[in-house]
Amino acid sequence: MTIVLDILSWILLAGGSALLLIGGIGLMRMPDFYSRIQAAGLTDTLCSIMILLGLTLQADSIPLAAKLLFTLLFLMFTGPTAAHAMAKNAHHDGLEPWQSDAGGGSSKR
Amino acid sequence: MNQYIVLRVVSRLLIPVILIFALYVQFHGEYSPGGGFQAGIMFTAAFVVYSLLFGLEEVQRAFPPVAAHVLSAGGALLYIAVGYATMLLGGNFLEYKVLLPNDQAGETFGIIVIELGVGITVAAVALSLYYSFAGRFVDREAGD
Amino acid sequence: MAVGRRRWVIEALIDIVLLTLLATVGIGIVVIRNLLAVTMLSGIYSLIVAVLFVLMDAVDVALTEAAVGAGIMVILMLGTIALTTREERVHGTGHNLLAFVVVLITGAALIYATLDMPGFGDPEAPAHTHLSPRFTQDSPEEIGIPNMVTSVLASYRGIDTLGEVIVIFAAAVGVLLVLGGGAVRRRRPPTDADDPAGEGRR
Amino acid sequence: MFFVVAVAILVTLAFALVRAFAGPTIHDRILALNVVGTKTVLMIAVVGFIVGRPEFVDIAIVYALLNYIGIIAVLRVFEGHGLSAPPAEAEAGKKERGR
Repeated sequence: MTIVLDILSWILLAGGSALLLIGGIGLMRMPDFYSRIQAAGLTDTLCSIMILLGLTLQADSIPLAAKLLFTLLFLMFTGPTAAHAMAKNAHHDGLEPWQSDAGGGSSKR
Repeated sequence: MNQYIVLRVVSRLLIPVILIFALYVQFHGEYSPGGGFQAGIMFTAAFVVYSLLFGLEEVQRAFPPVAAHVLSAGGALLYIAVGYATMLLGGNFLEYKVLLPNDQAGETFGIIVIELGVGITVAAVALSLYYSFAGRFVDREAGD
Repeated sequence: MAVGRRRWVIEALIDIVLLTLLATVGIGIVVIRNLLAVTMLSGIYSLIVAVLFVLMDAVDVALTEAAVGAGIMVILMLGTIALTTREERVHGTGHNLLAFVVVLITGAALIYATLDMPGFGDPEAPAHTHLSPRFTQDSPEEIGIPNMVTSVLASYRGIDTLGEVIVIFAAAVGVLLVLGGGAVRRRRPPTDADDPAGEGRR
Repeated sequence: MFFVVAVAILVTLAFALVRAFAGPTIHDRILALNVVGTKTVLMIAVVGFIVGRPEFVDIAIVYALLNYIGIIAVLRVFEGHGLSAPPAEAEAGKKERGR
């Protein structure tokens, strides 16, 4: 039984780590703010879910597991909300999305 | 100007949770990390986020600046009062074990009370600082 | 034994990487002139420091750093920026050789002084031979609560903590004297005409 | 296994720091702060398991709750409204609550 839980949690942790790295690379390599927030904001939520669930499977007591699940719940509320607010604020501020053809490249690095 | 409707809805859900978690940190400080200082700051953070999204005036109606000023002295006075109480009961200043017949229970009781005093002072002080900074900007904006 | 050794190596590696990131952030704070960006970086600094405190088993300090660094410090710094300016002004060339030499000498002296200090977690250190054993061994019986940090702070060092509370109070008095109480003056008295159905009052 | 996760988080932290330094606009830096915040929550939880004292999760909860307050404050100041909601938005908030 424990070996099943272990394997499941390892799969979750490995998947979460992969998503983390993908998000990090996206955050660094994407050409403008909106695509960066896409990369970071989307992977953030799923990798938090996977890593915290993986840790919950390793928890040895009920209160610890409950606290990890609470952390997960709060992250699921705050993460997307913050991403939404940042994107909306940037749009409100007049930041133009980057376009691959000429023009509109105000925020291109 | 309805920019922050999502933030307002989510924050309204989260503010009670922050307040409850602050109380947990305050009164669970004997068993897990935490205590008055951390709890006071978290308590203030809940009020700050409400003010950020609903306006300073709304928060000051719930927690007037005068109350914050009085409570920031009140917490410290509660702490000192515990010290004098122990002296009246025949111990040294802040020697909690004279508070209750059982030594351990007395110590625990004294620690809980003074942590409450610390928490009240820190929360009230942090909130007054926030009022000072935010209120000044509101005044300036109205004056322009 | 082998497992403990491996864990030690892992912790040391994480420590080194985190400290490197910390130093980078510190340099960034000094170099960058946009004060909003500096506020972001100091937020990042306090987040990384909290992880380091957790690694060093200083849970209560980490919680304080979490509450203060994420909750209130960034907000107060932003309040200052909102009241003043967003760009740091540079006076002169920004290079002062004398100051650099003084900082270099002081830093070298401080690093030299650390050579005499006991190593991190050294069981023979003076701090671990006199008071710590008494606190760690006797406090559960004398005070009766499991978290020794709380018993030391609130009971053994109760007067010290009282002093800290008074310092916090005095700081608040100082800020209030400089900035004012911050009560919002109502632009107009609220009347029922503004809010006929009493919606605002729930 | 925890170590692998910790290394992944550290690498991501480094990427986010690069973004915080390079970020051409202030929005990129706010995004970097947010990313570092969530990664710190995960890092504290994982480090708690590595050093074998998983009750550190309390701190992770504090960060999960408080991190986004900083983001809201930054956005608010960035708009130029100081540290509290301007009257117009406060009115909108009141109307929502009345419903």
